[in-house]
Amino acid sequence: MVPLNWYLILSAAVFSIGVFGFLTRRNIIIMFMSLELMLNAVNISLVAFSHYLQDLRGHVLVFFIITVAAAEASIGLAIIIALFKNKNTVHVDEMNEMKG
Amino acid sequence: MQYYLLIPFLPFAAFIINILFGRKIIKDNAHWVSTLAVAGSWIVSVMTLMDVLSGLSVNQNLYTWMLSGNFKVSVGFLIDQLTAVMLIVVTTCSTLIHIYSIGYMHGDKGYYRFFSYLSLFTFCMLMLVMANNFLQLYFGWEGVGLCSYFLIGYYFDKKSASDAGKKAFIVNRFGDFGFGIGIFMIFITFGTTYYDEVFSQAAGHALTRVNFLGFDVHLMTLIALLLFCGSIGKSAQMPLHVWLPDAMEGPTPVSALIHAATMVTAGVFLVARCNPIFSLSETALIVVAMTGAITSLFAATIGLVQNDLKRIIAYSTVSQLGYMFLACGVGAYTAGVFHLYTHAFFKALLFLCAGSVMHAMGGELNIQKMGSLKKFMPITYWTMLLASLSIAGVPGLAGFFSKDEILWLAYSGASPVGKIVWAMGTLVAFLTAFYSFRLIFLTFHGRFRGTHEQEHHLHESPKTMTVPLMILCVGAVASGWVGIPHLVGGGAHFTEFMKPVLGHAEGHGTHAEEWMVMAISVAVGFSGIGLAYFMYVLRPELPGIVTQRFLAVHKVLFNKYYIDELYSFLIIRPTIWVAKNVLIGVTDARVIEAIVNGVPSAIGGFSRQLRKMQTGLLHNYATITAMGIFIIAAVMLLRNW
Amino acid sequence: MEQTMVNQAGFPILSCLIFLPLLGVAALLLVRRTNESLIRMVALITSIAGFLLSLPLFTSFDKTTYAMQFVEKQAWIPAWNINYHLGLDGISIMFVLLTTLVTILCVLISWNSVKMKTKEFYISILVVESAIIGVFCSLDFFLFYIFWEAMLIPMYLLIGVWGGPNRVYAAVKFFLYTLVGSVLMLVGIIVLYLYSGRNFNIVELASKVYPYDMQIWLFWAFFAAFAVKVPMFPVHTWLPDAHTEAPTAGSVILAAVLIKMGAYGFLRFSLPILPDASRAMTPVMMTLSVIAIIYGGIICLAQTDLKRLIAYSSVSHMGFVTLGIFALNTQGMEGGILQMLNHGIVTGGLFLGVGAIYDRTHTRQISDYGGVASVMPVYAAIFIVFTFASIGLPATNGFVGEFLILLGGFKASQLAGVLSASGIIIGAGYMLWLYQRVFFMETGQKVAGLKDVDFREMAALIPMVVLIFWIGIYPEAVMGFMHESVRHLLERVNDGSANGTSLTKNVMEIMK
Amino acid sequence: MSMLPQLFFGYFAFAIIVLSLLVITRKNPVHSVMWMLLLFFHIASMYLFLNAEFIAAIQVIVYAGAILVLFLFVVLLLNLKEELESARFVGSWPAAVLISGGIFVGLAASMLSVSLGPKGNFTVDLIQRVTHTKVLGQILYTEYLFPFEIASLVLLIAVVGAIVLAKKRMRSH
Repeated sequence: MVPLNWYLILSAAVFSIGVFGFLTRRNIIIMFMSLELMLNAVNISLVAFSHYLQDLRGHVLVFFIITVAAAEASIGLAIIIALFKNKNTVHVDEMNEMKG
Repeated sequence: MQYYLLIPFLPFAAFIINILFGRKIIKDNAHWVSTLAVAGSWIVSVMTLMDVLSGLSVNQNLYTWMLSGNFKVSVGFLIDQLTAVMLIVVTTCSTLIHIYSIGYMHGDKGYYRFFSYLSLFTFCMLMLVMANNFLQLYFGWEGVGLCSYFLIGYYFDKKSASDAGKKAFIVNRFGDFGFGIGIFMIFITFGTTYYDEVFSQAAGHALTRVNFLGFDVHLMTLIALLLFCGSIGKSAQMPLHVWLPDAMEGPTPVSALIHAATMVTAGVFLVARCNPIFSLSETALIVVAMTGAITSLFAATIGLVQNDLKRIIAYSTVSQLGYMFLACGVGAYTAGVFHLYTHAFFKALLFLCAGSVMHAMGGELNIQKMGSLKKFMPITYWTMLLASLSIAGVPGLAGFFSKDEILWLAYSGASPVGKIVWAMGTLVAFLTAFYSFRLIFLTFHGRFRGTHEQEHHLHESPKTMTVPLMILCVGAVASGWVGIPHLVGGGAHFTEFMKPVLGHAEGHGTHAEEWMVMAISVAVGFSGIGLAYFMYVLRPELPGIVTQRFLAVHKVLFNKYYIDELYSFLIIRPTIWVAKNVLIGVTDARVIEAIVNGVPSAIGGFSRQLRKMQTGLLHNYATITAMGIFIIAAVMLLRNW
Repeated sequence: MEQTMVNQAGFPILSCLIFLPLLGVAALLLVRRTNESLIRMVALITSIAGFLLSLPLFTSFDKTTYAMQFVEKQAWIPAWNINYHLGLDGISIMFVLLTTLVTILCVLISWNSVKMKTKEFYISILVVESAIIGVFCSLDFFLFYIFWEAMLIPMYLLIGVWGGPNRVYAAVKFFLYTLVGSVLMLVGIIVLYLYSGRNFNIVELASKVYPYDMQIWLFWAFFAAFAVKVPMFPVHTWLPDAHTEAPTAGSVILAAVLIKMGAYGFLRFSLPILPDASRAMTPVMMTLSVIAIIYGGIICLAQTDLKRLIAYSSVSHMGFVTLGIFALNTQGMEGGILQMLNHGIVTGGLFLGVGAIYDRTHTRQISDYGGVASVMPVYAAIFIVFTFASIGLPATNGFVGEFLILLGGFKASQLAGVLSASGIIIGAGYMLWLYQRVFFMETGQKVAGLKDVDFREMAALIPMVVLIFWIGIYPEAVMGFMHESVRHLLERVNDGSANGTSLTKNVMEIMK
Repeated sequence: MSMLPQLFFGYFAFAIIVLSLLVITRKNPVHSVMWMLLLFFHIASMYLFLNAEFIAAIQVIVYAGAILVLFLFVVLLLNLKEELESARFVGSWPAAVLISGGIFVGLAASMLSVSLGPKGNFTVDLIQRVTHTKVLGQILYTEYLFPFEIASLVLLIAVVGAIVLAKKRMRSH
């Protein structure tokens, strides 16, 4: 039997990799993927908890996370397209419209 | 017995009708409405006088005007001897002047407006004299001030006229300031503002002292002097006399009615009405007497050198009003009111004559440019001459009796300043005679000094103007006969009549002294006339020489002692300067606004610094967010350990 | 408290009054924006209906009791003990009536002068009306605060959208000033709520006893909100800007009812809820009032802008109001309440008048005028009534109010009475000076050939003239409503613990 | 006791970490997407070990099937040629290493101290007997009906939003 902690450490590792990707990549699409990575890391830990606690509510949460991730991806990618049409780049360090 | 209500409300109805319908419907018939209404008031006033003579008096409330806690004031009417006399004076003068105005104002574009104002004035003046409480008195007081404002500024497109109206109102407000506080003190002391209740309680406070603004003062002196502030303003006494000469900017009938016969005497009326209060304070009486005497002398000296026809009469009015206060101040209220009553006739007459002269001269007012008008306008000349003789105190005429009574009671009365004010009053009598006849001689005698055009145009005034002159002339001559003193065989009916209201001032002197006082006043009157005759008829070059000799004195007198300039320098300009440079420029702009606008701009400046953190780069935000998460997580962990 | 729950109207009249303007707004939303005449008619009909609906208040008000009348009470947010609680007493009733009347006049006077975004303009006016009525009717603190703040938004728009050249500055200033004040009040409300066991009921709050120190803090918290609104010296500087830049209707609402909310706040909250603190702070409040009277008056003497002058005169006149209220005696307080109403009528009238002539000349500079009386005699006659009512001439309403205030003020403090009486001299000075420069003297270039007021403008101005004389000659018609409420309020204020009294005396001693 | 579960876990954990690293380090986004596809399959497999068949299924269908295809579309739509020549990371990546490393340490430390509470009713036996999909469905449509409806609304809004966003920009060009 695999201990719960192993799953959790795996989840933490994947999450950290996602964070690293999000913080370092210039390409906004890859950043988006890093985001998905982080969500998946959370999902792993949730499913693992659910299994070890014998409680299905973790799965329900995962289900919702996937739903939201789908919605988020569609909107996010639409924004990326719109952004690319306007700025002709996907590099976030070339976008600073929000500069105060 | 409610018909007396018609006295004030007839003119009021006329005012309402004229002001609402005058411009479009009534137009040039406005005088019918007003004149008939005032004449109606006069008839009712005469009936009222008859009732009062038969011993009747009225003190009745119409309705509650103000009610707040224990403060209750009604619109109410008090009719006693004093009121009855004032009613006669007001309605008589008003009626005659209404009639006179029909001719004088003929063809003026604001005809209806003029008559509306006159009616409104009459209403307010009647409310003033008929009031049975201080607040309604104040109502009439301010109301006549309002009408005075309107009528002085009647030719409002002239700057000088509108300035004069404004000045009159504001100067009066200075007096009303004290008057108002006087009413507060009366209410706080007596818990009421009704005359009967106040006067009946006044004696009980004869020795009361109160703390006023930190000073320990005698209550009755305080109240009396505060009320007297109002009188000073309304009756143009020193130091608030400055508005009256300027008020001559108004049409002449207005000067006659408001600024000679009625409104300006309201101050005297107030002092007379409040005699139970004034009598309780010797200090207040001395102040009243001295104010009157000084003003009287002061105005008479200015009158000596003026060249403006109406202003001379205006200064004469100020001087005569001083006389009335002098009388009240020595406790001779009856004499003061008697002089008020006779003065109304001869001074109104003087003004109306001046109006008649102006009418003929095409608006010219400088007496140096007149002369020999006698032959062109005989009625005006003779009536004006009689009025001048009356004011100069020629025996037998109205002015003689009232003036003599004042001087005698000043001389013989109990007042500590009686002798001083008597001496001043006698001097004033001389000056009065002199400048009155200077006016007569320069205007009606000698040769004509105006333009040919004016000379060609000279004519006697129409009937509507001369008839009132003649009626008033009868008053100027005969009105004094109701008060002929016992000394010369008269009944002194006026004094007897007024006794219940005003009391009786006893003269403490022998008949010989009384004869002496009378002789002196007659002598100074005649010598004044004589001097004027000498200087302006016999030796016309003399005035110029005297002027040259006393150039500085002449200049000071001619410029009215520079009082206007002094006020402008001391009060008006500093106030405006403070408003402009301190309040707007510093307090509002540099202090309050600096804080109000400074706080937001300080926040704004801080924000501008803070804004630099916003790079707009997604990575920076993400990094900071991640660091935040890390720190929070770390804190949570460390706490668990 | 149960016997106070009466509503003699038989139907929720106050709710109807509050929501009727909103009904008008809904109707306006349906009108096409190009159809301006219909928009104006809808606004006019709504405002007239509101006025007619408010008349039963006047006729069926019971003058013999201080209790709240026309009461409505519904649980609103029961979890926090918040109620929809409305009612009127003798202090507030007149302001509801004034509001409904003034709205009609505002609609009338804006008839031709508002040419841009007409629909939004009238919507704003009706929303302001609704919110102001709500403020005067609320008996629940939470509800009160909502109306208090709700009024800000349309007013901000009225100034900021339809105002003069510098309108945005004025609007923002007005907004921020008021907001800063009311945020402090919110804190005060919450403190009261928590202290009193989660109670927002104003009537009940006003019958409890609070610790002295807390009262002092709360007093200043409320002061921040109310003094800004009044406006008292030294937080008055928003008023000249707001008045000057606002469109005519905005100025009229501002002058006639909006700034009354501040003084009303003192009467409804500060005095009855915090009686000890109010008594202790009387010297401060009277000092500020006297400063406002004289300061505002003297500043008027140096103004060159018509509306700015009248705005500063408002500072002076509202100084009289606060002086009267904090004299804490019958004459002063009744005079103060009456003067609030008077100031609404007179200054409202003055702004209506200025608006009427501004529509013709498009200048506010006094020096551009002169000789208006020659070309517009009827207008001049109406305006002089306002002028003299402002000066406080007997037979106008201004006299009754000012006299009672000065009498009350003099009773409370001779010095305050004497100093503020000098405000009457200054008042005569600047108003007559204004009148002279605008109406008298030679006809100015911009004035020549102007048309006199037409029927519509007369309809807007005459009601004010009638009220001026009505209240001036028979003030009991209005004051009869307030006697009982004022008596009750004064009993509450002057019947406090010994602590407050002694402090008042101490401060008085120091002042002397 | 067999070592088999640990071995399987070891493989999948190793693969998931390596694949994750590959996803975030590839220069060409198309490669990233491809590696991610593989990653998702591995995750789905891992869910199977944890008795979550339905979740594994939607992981494949939604994530691998829908979302990644969407990503691929976008990548191809934008046709990022210059991407291959430009720098991969932002300048401050060492800081990111520190932060993400710190987060990992923190998370791992906290995870190591996790202690489970009382267990629930959904034993492995039960799930295997009734099937995972049915059990999950029962919970979803009873206890979580309202959030479920909201989730559908979120999706609807996302659909509308995506269309509006993409379309509006198109028109403005």
